[in-house]
Amino acid sequence: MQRYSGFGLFKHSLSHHENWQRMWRTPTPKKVYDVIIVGGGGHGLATAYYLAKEHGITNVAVIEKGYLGGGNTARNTTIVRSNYLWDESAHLYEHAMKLWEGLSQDLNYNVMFSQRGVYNLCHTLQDIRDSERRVSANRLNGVDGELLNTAQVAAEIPYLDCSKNTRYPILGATVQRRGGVARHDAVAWGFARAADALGVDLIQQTEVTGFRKENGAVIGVETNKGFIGAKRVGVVTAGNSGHMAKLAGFRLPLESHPLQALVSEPIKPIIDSVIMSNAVHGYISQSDKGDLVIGAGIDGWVGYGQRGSYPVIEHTLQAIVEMFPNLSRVRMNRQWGGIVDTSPDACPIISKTPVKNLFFNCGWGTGGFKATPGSGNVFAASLAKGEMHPLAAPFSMDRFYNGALIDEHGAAAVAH
Amino acid sequence: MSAINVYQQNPGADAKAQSPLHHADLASLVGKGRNNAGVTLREKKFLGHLTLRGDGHDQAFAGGVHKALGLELPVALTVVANGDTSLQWVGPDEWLLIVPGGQEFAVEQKLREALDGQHIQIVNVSGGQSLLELRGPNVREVLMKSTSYDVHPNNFPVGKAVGTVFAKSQLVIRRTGEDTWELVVRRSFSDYWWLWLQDASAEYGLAIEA
Amino acid sequence: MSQTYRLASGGRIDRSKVLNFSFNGKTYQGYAGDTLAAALLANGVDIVGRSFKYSRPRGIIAAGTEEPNAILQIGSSEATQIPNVRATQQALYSGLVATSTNGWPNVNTDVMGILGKVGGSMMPPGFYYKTFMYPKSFWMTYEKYIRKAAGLGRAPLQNDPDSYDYMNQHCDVLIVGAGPAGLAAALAAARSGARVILADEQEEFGGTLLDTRETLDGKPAAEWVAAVVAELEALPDVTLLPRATVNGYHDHNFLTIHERLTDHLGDRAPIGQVRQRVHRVRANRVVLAAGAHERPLVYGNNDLPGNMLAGAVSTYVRRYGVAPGRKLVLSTNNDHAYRAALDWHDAGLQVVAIADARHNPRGSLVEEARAKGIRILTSSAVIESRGSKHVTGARVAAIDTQAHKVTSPGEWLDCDLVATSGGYSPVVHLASHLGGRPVWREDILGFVPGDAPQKRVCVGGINGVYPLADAIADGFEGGARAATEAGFKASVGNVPKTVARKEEATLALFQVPHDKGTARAPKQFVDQQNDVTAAAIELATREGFESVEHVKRYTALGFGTDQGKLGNINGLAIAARSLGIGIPQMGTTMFRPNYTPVTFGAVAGRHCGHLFEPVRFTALHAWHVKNGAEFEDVGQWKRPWYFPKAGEDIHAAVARECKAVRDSVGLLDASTLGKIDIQGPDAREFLNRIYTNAWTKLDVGKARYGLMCKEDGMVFDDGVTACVADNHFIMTTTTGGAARVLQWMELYLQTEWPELKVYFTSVTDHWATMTLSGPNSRKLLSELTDIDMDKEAFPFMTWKEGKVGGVPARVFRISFTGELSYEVNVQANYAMGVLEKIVEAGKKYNLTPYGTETMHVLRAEKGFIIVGQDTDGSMTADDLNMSWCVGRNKPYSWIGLRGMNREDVVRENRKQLVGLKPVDPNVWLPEGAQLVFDPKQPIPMDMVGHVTSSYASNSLGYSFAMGVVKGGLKRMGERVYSPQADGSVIEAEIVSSVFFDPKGERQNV
Amino acid sequence: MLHIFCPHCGELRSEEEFHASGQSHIARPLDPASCSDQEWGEYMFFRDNPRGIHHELWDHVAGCRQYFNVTRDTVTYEILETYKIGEKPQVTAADKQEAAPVIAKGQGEKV
Repeated sequence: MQRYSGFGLFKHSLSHHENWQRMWRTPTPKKVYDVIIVGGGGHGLATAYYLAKEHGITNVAVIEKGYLGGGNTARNTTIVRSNYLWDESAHLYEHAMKLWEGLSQDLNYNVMFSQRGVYNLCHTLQDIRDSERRVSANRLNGVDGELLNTAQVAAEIPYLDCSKNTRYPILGATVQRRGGVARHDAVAWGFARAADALGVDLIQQTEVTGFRKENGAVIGVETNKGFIGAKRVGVVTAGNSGHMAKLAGFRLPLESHPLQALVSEPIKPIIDSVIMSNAVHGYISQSDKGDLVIGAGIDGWVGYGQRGSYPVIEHTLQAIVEMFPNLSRVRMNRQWGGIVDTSPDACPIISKTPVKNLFFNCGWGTGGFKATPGSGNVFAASLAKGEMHPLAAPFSMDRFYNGALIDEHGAAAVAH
Repeated sequence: MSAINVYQQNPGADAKAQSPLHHADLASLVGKGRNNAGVTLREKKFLGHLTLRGDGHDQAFAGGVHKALGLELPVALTVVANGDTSLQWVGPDEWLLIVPGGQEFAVEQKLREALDGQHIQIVNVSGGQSLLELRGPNVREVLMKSTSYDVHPNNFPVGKAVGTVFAKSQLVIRRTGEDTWELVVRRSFSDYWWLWLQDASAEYGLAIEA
Repeated sequence: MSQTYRLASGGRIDRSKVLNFSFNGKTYQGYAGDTLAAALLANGVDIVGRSFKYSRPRGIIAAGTEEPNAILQIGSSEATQIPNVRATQQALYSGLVATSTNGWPNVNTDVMGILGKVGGSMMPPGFYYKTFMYPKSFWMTYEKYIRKAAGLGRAPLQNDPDSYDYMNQHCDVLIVGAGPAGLAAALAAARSGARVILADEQEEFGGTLLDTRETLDGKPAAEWVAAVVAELEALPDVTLLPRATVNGYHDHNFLTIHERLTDHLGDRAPIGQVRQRVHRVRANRVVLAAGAHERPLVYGNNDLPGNMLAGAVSTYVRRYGVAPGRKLVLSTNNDHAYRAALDWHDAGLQVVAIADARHNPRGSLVEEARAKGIRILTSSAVIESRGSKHVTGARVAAIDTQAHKVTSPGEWLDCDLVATSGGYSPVVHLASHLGGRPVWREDILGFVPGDAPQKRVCVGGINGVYPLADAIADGFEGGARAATEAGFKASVGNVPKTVARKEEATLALFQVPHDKGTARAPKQFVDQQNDVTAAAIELATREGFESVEHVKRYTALGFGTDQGKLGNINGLAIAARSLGIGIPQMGTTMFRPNYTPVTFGAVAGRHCGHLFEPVRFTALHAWHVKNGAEFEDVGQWKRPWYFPKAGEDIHAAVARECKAVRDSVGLLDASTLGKIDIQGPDAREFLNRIYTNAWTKLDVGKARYGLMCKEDGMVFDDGVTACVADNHFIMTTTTGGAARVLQWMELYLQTEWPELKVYFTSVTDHWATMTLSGPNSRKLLSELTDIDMDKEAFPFMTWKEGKVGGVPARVFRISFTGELSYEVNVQANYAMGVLEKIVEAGKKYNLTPYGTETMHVLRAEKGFIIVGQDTDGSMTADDLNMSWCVGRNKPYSWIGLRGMNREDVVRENRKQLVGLKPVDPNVWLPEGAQLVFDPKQPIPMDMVGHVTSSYASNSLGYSFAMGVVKGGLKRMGERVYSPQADGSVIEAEIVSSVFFDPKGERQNV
Repeated sequence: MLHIFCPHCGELRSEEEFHASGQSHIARPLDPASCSDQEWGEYMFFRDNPRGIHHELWDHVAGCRQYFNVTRDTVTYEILETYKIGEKPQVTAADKQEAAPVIAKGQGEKV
């Protein structure tokens, strides 16, 4: 792998950048792989990378129906945090957070992970209780978190309307200072390049159309370009998980909903951190390019169209203007939608399935991006050993039968 | 004891009463504001409001209603009136009956008598809602700012009544005349509507009638 | 000197109205009818900005919405700043203040420009992915500087003084674009009687007809426009919206139009006027007549001020009477662009030469140019321009487009304006917002809208129908078809006569070859706003970015505020050539709203500030305000939180209120609780199915507390329901749960159990509820009512009818405080009168109004739960120690029963609700604090529960709390610990959650 | 924003008036006690979530307060029919496969 550095950049500038290598190959699929990952998004590419790097399994293919990182990886608002309420999720996301903190160097690819701090605003007394509960749990789990009062919030977030005149006055906020944002495309490309360098085949423009089974175990995948054999298959196809499960012959406790987001025109820096509000219902950050990156909740119905309904956009900008009245004259440049697989308890499913040797990693809802390295890491370990990694075990599909849900919206109601 | 508790809840005209928009003191605003206002607002307060539930497909039900009120059961999205009494379709098994204030108890009794033996519900909701009448050449524009329902006369003839969204909440819009409309508002939301309507009609001018 | 570049005559401007404006601190003059861009050009302003990556000087390149460079800051005061306004779309008004958004110290002498020249070579696409990684801790520092360079304009630092609103529109036919095709379509549709909306983004209708050389019926085209507009205006059901951009095409023919009502008058709307309005349109049929955008050719230094689209040159000359230069060179691959040279020539200006990439062009416009003696170089193109801050020359050379090679050394022509045209791209954005992929047409070298399920018709330039008469005919036909499909009898109109012309095909040329090759040639810009060059696109494909979305994302092509209106097709073509595939194989990126940027405030509409969301008030609200209440938001309601007296803080007020209730009597407004009137012979059965406990035997006159669960067995609401007659119940729900519970009950009734004979009607707003609580409540109420208040006659958990304060009431003897309590319900219109009588009579009992905070303390002393505070959607009745409220033997398998019997839900050691008594009676456990058994264990700690409610109680003399603890019900007397953020640990004893009057003697009096 | 034909009001209304309530035709087991944990979990949580034809439950909350069924394509968002509770869909995924392309029938018509 051609190593990236500032010096390398200078060297290449002398040859007018004509000699940069490809970031990844375009391989012809082999007949059989040790592991096939279905889905070339961030999570799938991370899985392949950690399989090769940490488990020495390099006879791996990632099969992607479109282009790498073209699903939700390319469509999310890039927030990274780990301040989840319940132990199971806090441990999983904190595992991811620790990987984020060294990811650029590990991949030799700058994913621009920027720990600008993530604030969750409190507008009601119950918000304060829930926040204290979450911050207290975070602290005892080794996850950083603070609960701020209104005056502290006002001092830390300029232009946020902390007056008593708003419809739902701000009573405080939690902050995770290690949280922040990253460059979404770079995460996919960085993992792809690093995985490719370790020998993983990244097979784009190839759609999985079925799973071939023998004696209840998967032995490979049918694709629009032919059959590819595999000893184990991991499916990481956010927005398409239900469809993949159907092909494999079972159902999932998931619904796929549109999740919309929007950006403003680029403006000079004015929002320095990530600010989210559940009660008013919107969140905002500002990219390095100057775009305000804004999102809110999901549309209420199943939709695979990568678009949702316009009122969601209206409500979102009403929330933003309510929080930051000075942004009213800024203009929305572009809106878009992703497809999020929502689970009943707002937690992912990282699980074995009724089909032997077929593993699913799905149901990340609105919050998958932040977990990317952690999700790939524990899923790779699970695929390598054939047993779920301890951090992944609580996220088994079984919980929807026995009732051991990890209800993240029930308690903390933090959407992202 | 009867299977249903029917209760005279109205203390009579002597008791102190406050309509949902009492706090706005509309009376003090009469005659103020722009001449030739595009919108004129009036609160039609202290009327008797009854929710009537029953099986609209059952002839006996329609017959009983007719017997008690002298009104045909209105079909979907319509309101029928007889003097000061109006009956509006709300849903396939739900109607809103509005009678002059103070008559709600007697009318409920009359209806119950006429519908005796049928599975119905009649609920006095007079304290919980009120009518706002909007009149004038610009009411349509105000409604267009407020609801995604089509209020063009082609789609909304006189006599039509629809439950729909209105700003950030929901209410019933009834068209009672060429340029006269009624909003059926819930008491707890009435201040919001009052603020909203003032704002939406500002550019056309708003006049208040008592 | 003023307006040096203004032509002596011509244009649609009003020369009698001189308007002063300022740009970068300098005052200039323009005319009414100018755009800001036209006025700047008239004054010879070349440089309007600096590019964000390389800091290169940039000038105006277009005359419309596709402009990538002239993105200015506008605003004469802090509060009215508007970032990123396209000078080409901003009407000039008197007093307009504009500034460039980049460049330091100013756009003319920009220090960063030097850096751009030196460092630029180190900034290929994706350079930031390849560096700034080491040392690890430095990224945030690097980023600080990167962010400083980011962005175009700036947000105001003060709140917006303007307002915005919505207008919900419905129409039979919405026509997007009022150019020749759109006007014709509108006419055909409107004449049929259909409801028509015609919207156009420009200041006036007409589109290209406002600056065309062509005549209609032998008269200037603008006369036809005026006649059409006049006819449309006279029709009753036609809505004409100029200055209104259709920005989004959403599902089921819902479109949004952004109308700028006052932006042409000033940066702040006149008092009483709305600045901008969003029309939310539901259209039966949509006619897309959005036209086409001219593409520039991509050649060396094509970003230097003085390079301009050919069509823009015509527009400035003919519409605004401005010549953006003196000596013109035109570089084209098509006939249509010859207009620019002809218009220039007709204005008495010098056309140095026309470079036509085609071999032997013979079209009518070409011949017209030849006839005027204009020099035409065929098989040639401008391959680069030169100049430090403005074009001083253009190098024209012979090229071989097939081999992508320069075939002659060429010559440098002196000029100060290079007009460029690479053909036309239909504006397919709106047609593609719903995912319909556009289709490449080789004959017009452009993408046209593909098939789509939407009920829409595309007419004119968007279809690649460019000749004027054809576009008008297409518009008539499409407008008539749309109206017919919408149910009207429509016919086409008469197409006005135009001069017949021979027009030859456009040659496929996007990037002009350069003798040095792409990577080493002077920068050839594809997307000027994002500083994306042809070399960058080639590099992206070389590095493996082969999909169009990858190329876009890696290079930032098309990510600007213009969303690549000029650059995208050129970028695609360059990537396709680099990959050795065709443009159709390459495909386009996704098109998403907005077509052009829309003000946040306009999208938000009036739903801001005091109209952000409804505020709900009870019938007694005015009294609370008068008595100094502080309010708490509970759902949309404002509920009194506490009633402080002068000098009291919340603690003092709550302590006083609590004491008053325990010692004498308090008054609570409980009107916000959800109330549902339930009638029908199956009412009881229904209650049995949706409550966890049994209702079969509840006698008329009695009331009962009930819990509701979802199918998973987790508690989701609670409340008291009273039997008011055999088939008639009044249910209460939590304040926040009212609507949710009713909807949920209807769901089961309508979809699961339609055979049950029962109806529900909300009476939340109908009844006002006043709770009198405390040992003196009976005495007080007795003074006001005709109800027999005797303890035997009116026992606990029953209700009575009677008059209170002369008003018919239903009084429920139930208690949420543990004290003797009565809830008085009266028809809400009469509540204030009753309240006043109660307050008057209560004076001698020190009747004290109390709010939610006191209510919370008093109920917690009794161990009563608040759903949503002591529960979180993961708690069963058993977890809450409320098994007494679960009718496990009811015949019907009620909602929640099966769910609460699942493996994990019947597990031992679940978290259970208990009382918590801090060992130090003066220490308050924070609500939400986590609990552990061993505070000395290392992190991550094993958390065993948390505090749900916590208070400093004055009745008890010690602070106390409720919380959930693993296996807590079997751990009475054991200790739990709560490690705090400051390092301290609060120790508490697990106790019964009933702290006060455990035998219930106080309410049994 | 979707445009939904309410079979009770007999009109097309904007999505804002409605509340989507998930997949329809999921009958509550008649004897929950006899269900295994797995069966009960399937009833509560597992859904078809199809790409394509989907039968779903909507509530006309701002209008007639009635629940009804919608057959909608989850990819194109086209509504193919709406019908009352207790009625059967006229358009199903099976039909769609046999007779592709299906002409959108029923949007805006009573079924």
